[in-house]
Amino acid sequence: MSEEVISSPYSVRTGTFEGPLELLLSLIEQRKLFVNEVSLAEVTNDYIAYIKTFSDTSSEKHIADVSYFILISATLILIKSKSLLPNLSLTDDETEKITDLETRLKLYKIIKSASMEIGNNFGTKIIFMPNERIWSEPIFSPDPLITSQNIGSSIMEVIAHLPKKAEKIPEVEVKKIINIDEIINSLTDRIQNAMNLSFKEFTRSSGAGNQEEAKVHVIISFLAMLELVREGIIDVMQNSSFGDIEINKQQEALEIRPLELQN
Amino acid sequence: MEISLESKIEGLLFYKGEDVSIKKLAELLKVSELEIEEGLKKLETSLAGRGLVLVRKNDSVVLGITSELSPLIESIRKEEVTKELSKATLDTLAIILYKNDTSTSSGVSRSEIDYIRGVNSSFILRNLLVRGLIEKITDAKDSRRALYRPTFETLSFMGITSIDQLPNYTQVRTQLQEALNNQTENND
Amino acid sequence: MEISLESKIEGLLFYKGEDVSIKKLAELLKVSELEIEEGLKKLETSLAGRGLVLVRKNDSVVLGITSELSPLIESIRKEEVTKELSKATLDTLAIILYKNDTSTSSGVSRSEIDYIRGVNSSFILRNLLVRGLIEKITDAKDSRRALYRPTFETLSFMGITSIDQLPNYTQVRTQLQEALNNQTENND
Repeated sequence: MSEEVISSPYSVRTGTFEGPLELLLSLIEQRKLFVNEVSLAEVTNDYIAYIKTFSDTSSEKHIADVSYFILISATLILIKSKSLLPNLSLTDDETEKITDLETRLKLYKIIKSASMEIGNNFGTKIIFMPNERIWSEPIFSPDPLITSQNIGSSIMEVIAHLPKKAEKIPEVEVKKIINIDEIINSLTDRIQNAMNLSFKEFTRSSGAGNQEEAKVHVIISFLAMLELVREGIIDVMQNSSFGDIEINKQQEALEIRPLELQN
Repeated sequence: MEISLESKIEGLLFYKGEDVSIKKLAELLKVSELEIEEGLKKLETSLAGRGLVLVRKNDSVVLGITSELSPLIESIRKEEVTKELSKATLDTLAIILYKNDTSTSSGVSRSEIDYIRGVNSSFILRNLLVRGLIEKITDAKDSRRALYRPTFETLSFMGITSIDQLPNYTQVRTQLQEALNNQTENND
Repeated sequence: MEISLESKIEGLLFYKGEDVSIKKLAELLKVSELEIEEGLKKLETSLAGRGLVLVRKNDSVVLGITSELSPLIESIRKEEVTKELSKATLDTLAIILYKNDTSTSSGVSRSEIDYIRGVNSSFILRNLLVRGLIEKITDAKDSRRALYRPTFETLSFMGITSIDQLPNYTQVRTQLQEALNNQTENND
């Protein structure tokens, strides 16, 4: 996986992607790859690098959609881990998630090209419908339903269904969730203090709040750990399936420095 | 394949739904008035026995429905104006009533109604027009824009002499206006 | 002489100026739905090469003006024609168009759309509804579930008279089905 360390030629521009699938498909297509596990593992780092830009910008659109990107990143990290740690065994649920992501990408790819065709044809040749018209003079034909009271309650219902301004997830929350650098640094610190550290212990001590947050935290911690493995700073061992992962500092790693994930 | 002149005239008249002068047809279709005359003759022939007829009035023509269908059309029309108003129709009427500005006697546009309701309202507006519950006027500020407002008869049917007698008038107007302001922001 | 059924249908659709369901046509013209189907086929034939076209979608039909007159009509229209759709809007519309089953009158649910797009589509769906490019119906199988399907407006903007005339319609539908089948196999 040496090509991942050098600066990626497949740079992604911030703000151009509507959703995680569009981003993923674009990363895969830039490399002229098919949609499968191998290509997904290959684009994981660029995907994460893109997500990281969310915490640097305060774009409202990003923040509203960040959770969708994070959800997909969890599956991507599974795929990536599988490719880095061949012994890693996955649960049925996890395998299904991977297959599901592949399917979604395939569906999205088909829709994407169909959508381009639609865009090319939309409005170029229109079958117009006739002008709105009534054929004879209107005859006033009221309905007993038209009373002040009914009209009043109708309008209240209309108002109840008015579009609300999009609710924003507070920016601080998002930053808290996706700050990968911070987690890497914290992991590095802990390795300096103890030669052995259990992954479960690590994620627990990092203090996550609710369950959802904890899940995301585990994902990101795991990702951070894989990054450190890649950098040759730590070794990981999983003694049994579903067992805890043991983290060891590599003897050769002389200096531990904060890592920049985005090369 | 280029379609024939009579087919072009037919399509154009169908779209317009109102009298169009022969001069205007010639201008729009970029042919001479004589050619239009010939086209109209062919159109008349091809319409024979069909559901539509070409009606000539002096120097104008209009596409109409054959008189043989009059009883049918009359019964459809009757059904249109007597059936109970749907909830969606009542909601639309309510928006037009509350958005109507008595002081400036302006109205509300279709796109504003659509935005407030969250769905397209064209068929509903047609039904309200047919029933004489609302009328269509041209926006004084923009002649291309049509506005809708309640008819005088609707107000008197409801027993109100001015719009602000509607329940929660001021409050409702403020809320509707806020929603429309949001729309403008979102479109930026 | 009694005029033919297809001429009656033509006159009726002309009067309405909006889509009418086959069921409604049968009711108004006092014939069976099967006879209406036959009448529509004959009408389609007699309209070939003419200024009007019959547009069909699910169980409804509407008369429109042939797309060959599109530039002309556009030039005389008062209202501007908005043709710009964002990338996200096009994706959403494509899902609704290609996943729509023409044989049944069902549609696509929001969760199916979100699943393929990977993001929440409610804002885009609302915009499409307001623009009249999609409509919301209730799932016949589950009344709490809303389904979305294309409107006549969408067909008309694409210049087609039925959904299966969409670019690569059959091919895209097959591909979508295959992608879904693969998943089921893998999970077995």
